Amino acid sequence: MTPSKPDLVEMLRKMILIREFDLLAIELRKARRVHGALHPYVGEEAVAVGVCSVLKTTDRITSTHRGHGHCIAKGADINRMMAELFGRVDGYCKGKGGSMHIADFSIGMLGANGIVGAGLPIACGAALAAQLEGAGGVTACFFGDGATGEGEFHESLNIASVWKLPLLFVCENNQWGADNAVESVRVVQDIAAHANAYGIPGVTVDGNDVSAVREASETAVERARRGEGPTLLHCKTFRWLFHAMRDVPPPETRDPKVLESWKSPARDAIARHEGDLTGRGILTAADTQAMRERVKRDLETAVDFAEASPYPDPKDLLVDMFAE
Amino acid sequence: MTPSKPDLVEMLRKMILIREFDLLAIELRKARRVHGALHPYVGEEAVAVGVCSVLKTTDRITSTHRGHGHCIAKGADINRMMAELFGRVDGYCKGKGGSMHIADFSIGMLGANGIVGAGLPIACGAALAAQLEGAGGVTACFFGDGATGEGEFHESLNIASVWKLPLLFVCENNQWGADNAVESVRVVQDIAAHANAYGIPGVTVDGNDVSAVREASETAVERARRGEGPTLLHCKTFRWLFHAMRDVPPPETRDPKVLESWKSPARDAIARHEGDLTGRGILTAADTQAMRERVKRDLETAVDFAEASPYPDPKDLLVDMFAE
Amino acid sequence: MREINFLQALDEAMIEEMQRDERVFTLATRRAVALEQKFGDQRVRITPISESAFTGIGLGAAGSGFRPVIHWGMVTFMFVAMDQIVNQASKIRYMFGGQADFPVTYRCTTGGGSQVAAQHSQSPYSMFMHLAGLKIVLPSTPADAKGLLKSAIRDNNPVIFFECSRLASVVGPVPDDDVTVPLGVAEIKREGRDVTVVGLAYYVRESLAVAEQLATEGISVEVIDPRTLVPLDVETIRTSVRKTGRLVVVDEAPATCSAASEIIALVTEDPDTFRALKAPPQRVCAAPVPVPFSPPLEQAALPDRPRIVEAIRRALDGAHASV
Amino acid sequence: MREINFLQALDEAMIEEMQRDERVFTLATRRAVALEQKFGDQRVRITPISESAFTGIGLGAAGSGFRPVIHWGMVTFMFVAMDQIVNQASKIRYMFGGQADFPVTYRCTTGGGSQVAAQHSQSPYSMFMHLAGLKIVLPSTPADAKGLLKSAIRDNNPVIFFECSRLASVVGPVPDDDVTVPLGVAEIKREGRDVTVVGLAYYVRESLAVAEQLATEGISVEVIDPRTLVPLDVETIRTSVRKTGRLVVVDEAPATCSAASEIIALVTEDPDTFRALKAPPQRVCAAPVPVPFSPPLEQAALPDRPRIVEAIRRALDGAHASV
Ligand SMILES: Cc1ncc(C[n+]2csc(CCOP(=O)(O)OP(=O)(O)O)c2C)c(N)n1
Ligand SMILES: Cc1ncc(C[n+]2csc(CCOP(=O)(O)OP(=O)(O)O)c2C)c(N)n1
Ligand SMILES: [Mg+2]
Ligand SMILES: [Mg+2]
Repeated sequence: MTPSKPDLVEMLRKMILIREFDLLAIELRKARRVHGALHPYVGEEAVAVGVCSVLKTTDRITSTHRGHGHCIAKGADINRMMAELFGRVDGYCKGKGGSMHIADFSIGMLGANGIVGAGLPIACGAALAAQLEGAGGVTACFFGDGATGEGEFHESLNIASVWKLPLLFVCENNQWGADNAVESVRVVQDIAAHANAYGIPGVTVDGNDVSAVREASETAVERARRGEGPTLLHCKTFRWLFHAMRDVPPPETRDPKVLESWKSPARDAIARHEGDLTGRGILTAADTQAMRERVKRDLETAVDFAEASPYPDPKDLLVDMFAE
Repeated sequence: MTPSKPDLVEMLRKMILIREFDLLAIELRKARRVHGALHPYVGEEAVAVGVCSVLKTTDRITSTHRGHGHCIAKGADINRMMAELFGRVDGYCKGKGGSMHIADFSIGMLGANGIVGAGLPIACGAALAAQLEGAGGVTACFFGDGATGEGEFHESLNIASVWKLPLLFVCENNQWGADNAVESVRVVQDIAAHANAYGIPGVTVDGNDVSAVREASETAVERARRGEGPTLLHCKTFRWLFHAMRDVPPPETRDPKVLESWKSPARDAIARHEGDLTGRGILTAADTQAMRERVKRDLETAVDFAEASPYPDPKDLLVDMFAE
Repeated sequence: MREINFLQALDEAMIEEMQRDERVFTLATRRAVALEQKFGDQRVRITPISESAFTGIGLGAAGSGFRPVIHWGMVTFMFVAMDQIVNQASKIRYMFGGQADFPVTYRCTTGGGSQVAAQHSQSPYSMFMHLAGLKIVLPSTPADAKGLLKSAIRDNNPVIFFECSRLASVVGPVPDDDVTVPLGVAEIKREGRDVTVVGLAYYVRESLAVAEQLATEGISVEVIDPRTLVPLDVETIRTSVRKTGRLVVVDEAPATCSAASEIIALVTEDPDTFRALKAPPQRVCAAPVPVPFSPPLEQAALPDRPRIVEAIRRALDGAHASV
Repeated sequence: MREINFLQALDEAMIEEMQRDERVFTLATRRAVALEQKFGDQRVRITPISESAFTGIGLGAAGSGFRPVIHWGMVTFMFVAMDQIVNQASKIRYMFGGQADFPVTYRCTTGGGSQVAAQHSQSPYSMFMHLAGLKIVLPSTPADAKGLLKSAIRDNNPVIFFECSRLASVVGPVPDDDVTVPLGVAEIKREGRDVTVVGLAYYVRESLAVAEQLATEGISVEVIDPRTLVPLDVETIRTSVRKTGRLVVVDEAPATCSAASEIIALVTEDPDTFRALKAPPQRVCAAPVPVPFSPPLEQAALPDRPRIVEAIRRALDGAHASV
């Protein structure tokens, strides 16, 4: 089904919001206003946005250590996300989780995760729940190319295929796992090739083409809703920035030519989608300009919201441990 | 390379010895003369014997919970194996290990293992050692169809393929993982299909044809010795008896027709190899008769050896914990 | 009251809880035939041998409104799934700020004594106690097994339910109506004056047998079964020790960083209980080795009645010594 | 003596041991550029993110004549490989009757204090201490880090080498010749009369700072660093407690079933030391929660100097109280 114009516009807005959110977070981290480790999603926005654009609020996702994009794409509130980075009580986790543990169960975002591969089994569980509910719900789990080295990748593909779970395995192949090029940790570069051994569809798409990601996701989601089981979706994209930062961003060690080419308007997911919408007359340059200003204002509001929120009271240290 | 006549004869002897060893162990266990849990290898003899027939003593293997066949095929001493089942000091593990933990590092048998899948990484380590030694050594790891559900199956295939480890992944597909038919735990029944995603050869063979297993193993071993990396060898066989027994063998719950057909001379690995050797005039019926009697005598000797060996002295409880 | 064995009691709890709440389902690599016939293969699922996956599945389904009961088989096998317990189950609620509950129960068998050697004879409860965020159950009677499993399944948190293998065939009275046993309440299985013995699982029975024997010598032993290790009913233990002045803890895990170590620390760091101590507290635990296969070695490795008696006598002598 | 930091000391140990013995090689998911340039990518290998596999690989290679040093990164990540440690590494030599040695060293970082929240701030040493069969190292100074890593690599058993993150940049004197520090020998980092403080890793430094501060009040604190948790030099600790009559253990792991619990149990169950105790032993450990992200919460969760001081004062008051 071709997406409606409002959908296409919203996809662009979310991609811009994700990018600006992470660029701002980096500045805030450098200024020591937010804490802990940051894993920017810059350059990979089309994957989260394309996949989540075909999910309902009641559908569920699991995320990774690089989770801000998944949160925003699934519809999380940037005020509460920002407050979490600031470690404040109005953050999604009341300041207990931080960047690597943002979750919003009310919109089916079952959490970022600091453990590579650990989200896949949890996603299988959410998909099993949807299957038992029988209401046609689906789950998408995001994971990186590096995560394909973990056993949970295989175990989850196998169980999901045996039980025909309504599940999208979304591999974000951004070419790097921390300092390691994907070529150095696997022989076969087409990650979709794993699907054959489980008897499920394996699809490779241009992860910087949000419409292509959306289309492939739609096919997989419809299949899952029909009860026909999971799909392995391999999205080829690129990590523009460093793997992770603490107090200061680490130096870039990758080939500048490769970086340049990925950042060029011809490959940048945002530039491409924006060009597409303006080219088709759905948006004017003025519209996208306004959109960008709106995003900036929303982010300023988020920072104000976060800073207005108090730090948790140390005497609440033991709160939230056990449910009644 | 076509095996020499002595090799072919030795393969038959070892298959018979493995079968008789396990049938005897069951009787000894029923009589409470040996202890713990037993996992008989009866029906699967051609896999261990075919693979190990192309390995040198300096090559290494890892085994499973169903390890007696692997030990004998690699050249272990049945006296010390039997003494281990009896829990005596002259057993391979001085009585500390029992059936599930027999090992003989002096012949490259790195141990049975009570944990499904756990032998694969250990085998990768032995293969890495061989690669670093640079003397052309290879390692074979045996694992079941059920073990293909474990993450270590995938992790090991991936690392071995990336590093081109001199390794044979030998999947003993005996159709069952404890009470579960292999069809109930995976969608694709050709386990060799996994190989593609790692860029390594995946070969499926009749696991009840010892010559076919030997031939496929030889190809894989030569490839490994040449430094070209691992092979996934999928051997289709069948578990004749129960999965495991403690004090009494559990009742058989599988389809009797299927059992019958696997046990028929047309499919039984021993009957087939024996028929082949007699048919080709390499052995006479009298020869095989003598061979069987010899095996029986050797096993009686093993039981005498075991019973003559004392139980460990409780005051040695703490011995063998740490190396100097 | 009718008598059934430990396993039957656990099966009854499963059936009753699955009848009571259709959000309860169970996963295992081993068939539970009766249960499957009753509730079908959707709610009683066989899984591939993929502990990491189905342990995480329990968590994901629990976070999505279900109440999974995951059976690992032996505790041994769960270690391939340890990440899902250490980094996910024990932390997930707190690190997400309490926004969701995770009512999942993980069952497994523990313990030695049946010649299955190092890997299949483990009792590693303390490794899970150390992880703030899990409830931990360890019953010693059929009635407690049933009542505690019901409470575990109804609890809104991840619970690890340990089932001592040597108790499987033990028979005892079990009420046939819907009786739960609360988590966090120890039981004084036998009252006594002279020494407090805290036993775990199989060693509650052994401690009771020893108490019976020593009674004939006029030694009065109080036997306490914590029943749950998290929450741990430390007050019942401290109160007893303040009365007897002597403590012996009996368990088949190795002593180092064990539940026994913790109980001794909790007792001695409490000022009133510390002052009431008349003798050094004693641990009767497994030898610091993987459980060996050979019967005489295995027997030497695990606690037994003579060693419990010795420890009690040491505690009583200690009394004089420490005057 | 020249001064270098904790990480530099560890790097030196790696370089020297790889030069000394060509059977030493190392695996990690993270590049060690200097080491790789020196020894090449065969002996300094990058692995896929497959902890189960490369943890088992260490064992298989060790059993085949090599001396692997496996770096897990954070201890957090090793839990996906826990089976290879619990069911293989800790048991493999004993259950095979001692027929082979497994000289493998597993390195990882531990601890909180840098706002990386629940999963990335753990100190689970006690979970490994409980497993009979592993040696466990936890250094607190650059010199000990270097000397102990050398001993770990030369040891013929599986060793887990914990590196406290907050010590990474700490600078101290390190001898530049080949000096090893033996496993199993604690060090009295400061002598004192009134109270024994056993600190672990980062909290050795904090305890020393507190000792300095309390000295001005005339309180004499003895500070002991066990340096290795297995083997644990319990005699040095007991001797100190017999002298001071008071014990405080400081560590950033949660208290339950911790190394601190074990040290208290080992001290109190020894008759002579028990009799010498003038006050209840004290634990200063992390709050029983996953380490929270927000700075004020994280600070509240972890031990700090004021809490160490309080515990020492409680121990000293306890003295009067218990007369
Ligand atoms: C089990 C585990 N091992 C190692 C790490 C450390 N680590 C964090 S992110 C990362 C790289 C992950 O690469 P990939 O899956 O491609 O995701 P990306 O960072 O590229 O988004 C590693 C090794 C971890 N978090 N968890
Ligand atoms: C990690 C783990 N999970 C579960 C078990 C229990 N178990 C022992 S053998 C077995 C079946 C294994 O099937 P397969 O791999 O096909 O080997 P087979 O027994 O058929 O030779 C199971 C589930 C185990 N030993 N280890
Ligand atoms: Mg990546
Ligand atoms: Mg099988």
